[in-house]
Amino acid sequence: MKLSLNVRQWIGFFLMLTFSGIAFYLVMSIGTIPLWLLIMLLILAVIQATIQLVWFMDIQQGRRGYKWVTISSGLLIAGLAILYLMLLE
Amino acid sequence: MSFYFFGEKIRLVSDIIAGYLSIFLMGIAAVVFLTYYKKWGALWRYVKTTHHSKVGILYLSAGFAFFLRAGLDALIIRAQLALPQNEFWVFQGDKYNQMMTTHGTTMIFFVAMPLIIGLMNVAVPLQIGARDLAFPFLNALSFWLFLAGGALINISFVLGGSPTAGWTSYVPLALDEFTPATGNDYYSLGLQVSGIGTLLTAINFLVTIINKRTPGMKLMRMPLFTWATLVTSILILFAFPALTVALLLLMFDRLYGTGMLAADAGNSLIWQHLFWIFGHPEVYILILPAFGIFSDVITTFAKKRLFGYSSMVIALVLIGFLGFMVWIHHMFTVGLGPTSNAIFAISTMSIAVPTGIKIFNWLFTIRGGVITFNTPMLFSLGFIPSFVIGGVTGVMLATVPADYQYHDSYFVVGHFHYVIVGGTILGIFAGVYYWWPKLFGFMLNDVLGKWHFWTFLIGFHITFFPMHIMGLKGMPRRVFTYLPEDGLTGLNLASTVGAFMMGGSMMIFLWNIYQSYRHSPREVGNDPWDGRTIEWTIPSPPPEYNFARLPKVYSSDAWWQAKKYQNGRLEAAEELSPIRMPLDTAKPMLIGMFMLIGSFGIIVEVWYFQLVGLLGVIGLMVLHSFQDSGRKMVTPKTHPDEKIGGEE
Amino acid sequence: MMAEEKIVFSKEFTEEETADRVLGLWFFIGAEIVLFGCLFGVYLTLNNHTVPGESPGELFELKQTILATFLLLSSSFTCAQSFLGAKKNHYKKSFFFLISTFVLGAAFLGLEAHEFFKYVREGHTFTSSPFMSSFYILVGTHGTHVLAGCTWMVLLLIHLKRERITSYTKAKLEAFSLYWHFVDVVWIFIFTVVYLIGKAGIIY
Amino acid sequence: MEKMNKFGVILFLLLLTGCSPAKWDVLNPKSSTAESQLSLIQLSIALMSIVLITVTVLFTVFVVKYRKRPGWETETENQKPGDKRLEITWTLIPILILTILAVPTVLDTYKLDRETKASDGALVVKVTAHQFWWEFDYPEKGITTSETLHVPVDKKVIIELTSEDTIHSFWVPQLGGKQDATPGRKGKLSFVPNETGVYRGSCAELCGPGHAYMRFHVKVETESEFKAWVDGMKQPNKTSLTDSETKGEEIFKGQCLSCHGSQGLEPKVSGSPAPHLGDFASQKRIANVLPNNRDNLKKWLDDPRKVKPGAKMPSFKTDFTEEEKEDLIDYLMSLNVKEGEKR
Repeated sequence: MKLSLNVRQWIGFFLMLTFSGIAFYLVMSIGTIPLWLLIMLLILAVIQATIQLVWFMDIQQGRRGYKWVTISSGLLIAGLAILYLMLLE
Repeated sequence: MSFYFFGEKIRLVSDIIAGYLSIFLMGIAAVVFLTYYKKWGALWRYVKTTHHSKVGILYLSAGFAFFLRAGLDALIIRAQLALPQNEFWVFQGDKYNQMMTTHGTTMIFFVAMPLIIGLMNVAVPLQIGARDLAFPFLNALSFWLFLAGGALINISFVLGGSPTAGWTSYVPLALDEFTPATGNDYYSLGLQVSGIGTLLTAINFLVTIINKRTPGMKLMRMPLFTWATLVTSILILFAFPALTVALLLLMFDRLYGTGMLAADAGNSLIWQHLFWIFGHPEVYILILPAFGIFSDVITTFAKKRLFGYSSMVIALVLIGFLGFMVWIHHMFTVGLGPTSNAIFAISTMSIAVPTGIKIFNWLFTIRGGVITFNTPMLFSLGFIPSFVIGGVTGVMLATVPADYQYHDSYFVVGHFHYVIVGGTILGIFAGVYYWWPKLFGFMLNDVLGKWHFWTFLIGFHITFFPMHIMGLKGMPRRVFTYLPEDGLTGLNLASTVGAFMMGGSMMIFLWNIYQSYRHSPREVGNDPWDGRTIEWTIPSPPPEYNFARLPKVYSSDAWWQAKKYQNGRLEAAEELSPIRMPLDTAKPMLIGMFMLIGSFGIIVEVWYFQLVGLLGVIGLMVLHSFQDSGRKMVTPKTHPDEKIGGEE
Repeated sequence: MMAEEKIVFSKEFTEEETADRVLGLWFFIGAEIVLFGCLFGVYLTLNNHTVPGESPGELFELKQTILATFLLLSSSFTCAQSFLGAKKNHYKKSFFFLISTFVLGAAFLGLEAHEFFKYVREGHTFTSSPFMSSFYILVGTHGTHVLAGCTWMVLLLIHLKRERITSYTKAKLEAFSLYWHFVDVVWIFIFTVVYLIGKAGIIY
Repeated sequence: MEKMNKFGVILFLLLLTGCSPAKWDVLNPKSSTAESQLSLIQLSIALMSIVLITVTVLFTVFVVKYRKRPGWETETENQKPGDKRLEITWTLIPILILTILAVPTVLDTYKLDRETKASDGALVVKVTAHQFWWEFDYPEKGITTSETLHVPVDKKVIIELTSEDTIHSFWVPQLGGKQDATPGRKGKLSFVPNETGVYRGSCAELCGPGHAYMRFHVKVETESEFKAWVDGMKQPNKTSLTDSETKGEEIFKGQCLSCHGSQGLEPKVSGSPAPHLGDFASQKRIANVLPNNRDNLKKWLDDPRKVKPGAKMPSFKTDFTEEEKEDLIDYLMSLNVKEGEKR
């Protein structure tokens, strides 16, 4: 069953709040971050971003392919920049 | 003699006085000219315009004005370097660094880029069958932001000194600890403002090319110049934000006392990374449109279809992609480790493959053709061997251990001038000669054009070929002099002679424009070169809506096909109907002006200028938000020259 | 031969004009990704360039930040709802949710301003260390985007009030909603990378 | 036509400079590192010549053959708009050529890096770049000098680079390629010089107004000469001074020593704000600009910044009387490291 955009946005909204809350709770209760928590936090952030990109930034008209092309190209270059800047230290 | 200007002491020495005098005299001359020939109205129409071809003309003329300025800098540089331990005027030490920096910065950001963007403005909408760019207001705004940025960098010379740290502006040298004069502030603000304009242009062209093509103009039917514009716009889109961040850090470090780029507190290499993440794609931003121009010109004057159209397109896209993956080759000597260096050496070399494909495809386009040697074609033919020299030295520079020898020597100076002058500048001239009749309705004189070409090409080789040898003889770049015992005198003298020859060649070009304006026959018709693409189907100069009826396109080289097989007529894709055109407005110019005032306020640290600039920009943008629905409904009439639709 | 000209102010956008705007905004967002990516890179590089007495762990007040996060995430939701309302030509819904978005965005800005003032009062100013500078630049650039979004919303509200739902206001709202969601995505990463990870510190 | 231009230019230049490529610094290596770099340069030039010649020949043939002329009116429309086999050929051949070049490039990159890192008994010199002079510190020998770097022949030298102010770059074309001296970072470079002689070096990264004159020399000596020089550096400069030289020494101690170190007068500390003048008299040029003689030295003392833009040294035009200047110059001209001949 395909959910309507309205329902999906409500779900997305609550998911995002929950995930932020979980991330907050984990950090507050565990303190210094071990590797698994780091990965966990990043995954939670990526899921939230994906919810925004897919359910909230949902534009039905126009050329939708360019959305993903632009975002992935931007991320590629941003990722390279971050990688090499971090290697400096 | 000296005076204070917003806290900056300005010493009136001979070169500064000459600067003021020339600004003053040129201002007077402009006012007299405009009044005498009653051109104020025409100027005002250009200021208010948002139409792509007029904005293109604005870009081209501003670009050429900056070309003359940056060329003058080049002649000063060459005069100073003509002889060992020469003392030409005042241009040693800091003053030489000012000339060298303005030459590089202006040539790249305010000559090559605007001339290329100007040609894009002129040709791209016509080539894809569009009435205008997607966002005409934004297009005009881009131009005025570019002009504001260029003006900032150029006036700095008479307001306390130009930037001095080279066009790459490496920190810590560019921080106020080592260059306390305002010059580098002008650099950071000027490039920032014009960078915003360039970014907006890129978005504009991307949307235009993707959304505004005429029916049937599939991506793989677009002329190569339009393809190059598409790829270039993508490069601009993703490269310029890195420069924006770098300039932001530089500005905060210089003006607000932070220490992010300082060697002790922060990290100086952040600048190099960010700058080259932008800087290497920038090189391709300059050369790809030139590739596009050459493809279009060569096919026209060899009267032949482009050899290997699809591989040409793939090569363009590949070069664009790889352009982002090679920036470390500017930093081989920094010491980032052998793995980094080796990876980036290989990625750099791999760019030679798509470039090679392009070169051979051009050669095989010529093969079997019927070549006429008009001026645009001469510039395109001159490009091939010249650029190949620049290309092979580029591969040589990619071999890391050998690059330890070439790096920052005159070998590199020779290399990038072969690429930029032998590629971009020749491409710009080819494009200007090629599209001139479309823009103005008359041709540039071919005989003078050929003189221009030969003097320019010979001067170019005499100037830049010796530089490779100077590099191999141990001459570092950006030095204002050398010693007699270095054995560099003959080479430098030859180079200087060549530079002045190129200067003379530019005078021939200006003379050509004047002569052609006076004497060339008008009414060249819509297709003076027997062209292949659809910009040659409409009258020259085109009406403001370009196409009364949009054509329907069934192949690449649609116009050529139509001439061969359809009695020289293209099918129309629509009936004549009123066309929505944008309104003229002076708001873009005013936003540019307020940006200039605001940035100037930041440089001289005067709060009320900053406030005026900020409020002005925001106010105008708010105003525009309430006026952006205005359109001009133009009812077109078909022109007798129009080649779209059946015979009327 | 002369073409006829007539100037009109139409509050209807063609479908083409709307599509152009949306596509243009996508490309703008692509550029913004690189911009924020570089700012993140600078921040992560200068992360440990601190002066004694300041480190992310000692500085950040997470409780306030999670509140700000909830505000901004909610504003993203209301913004989406506002656009959804506009799509269904539901003026009141659209207007209400847009005002809510504005209020939430403004509240977020208020919290951020409060946070910055607190740091400055404690002596951690823009110039006190490269770490602080890069922090202020990264978070401040995001804040500037929120501020610009709020200004944009004021204009949109006026347009909406005057024109109700037309293709013209819809196009504007569509472009804005894309922008606003993107600003939100950036905040998610600032919250995670700067605040959460910064507060806790990483075990290597 | 272009080709003729280029040949003309090259010929013209060779006549003008009257020298052969064998004398160009980079093509005339005097160390292991520079030799391996040259071999890569030669390989790349050879490979690239193939490309250049192919393109130029094809270009010339096509332009001449297919020019529009009476009798050459051909139908261009039905010709093939592409040829997969040809296109694959000129994709694969460049890949092949580049692979031939890439393999030694990568190998050499790692080899150079290994050589630089392995310290096996090498002479380590800590080089600190200043605006606009070089400081050479021999931590194992306990001596510091500037302007001329002395190294023994046939022995590995490791240069450890750093900078005091802006970014500089250390380049001695005949001994090997360059490395940046970045403040707050360590750059490393190594070479084994294989022939005695004096080689020119310079700063290759723009570092300010005096960049052009930020030069130095590398003197490659035999092992015994080098030992003698090291010993000489550890001795005071001279035992017996003339009257005026003694007066000059007093002025030097009072006015110059706070910035300049000088061998024998003060213990040499690295990191002093101005060049060391221990062997001033043996330098060819003052501050790498003017030939080293009394007149020029006076010019320099009067207005250093006029001679060398951006120099940090203040003007002493009004600080000294003419007589004092003469004494100081006498003293400076006596500063020399007499290798092995000293006390």
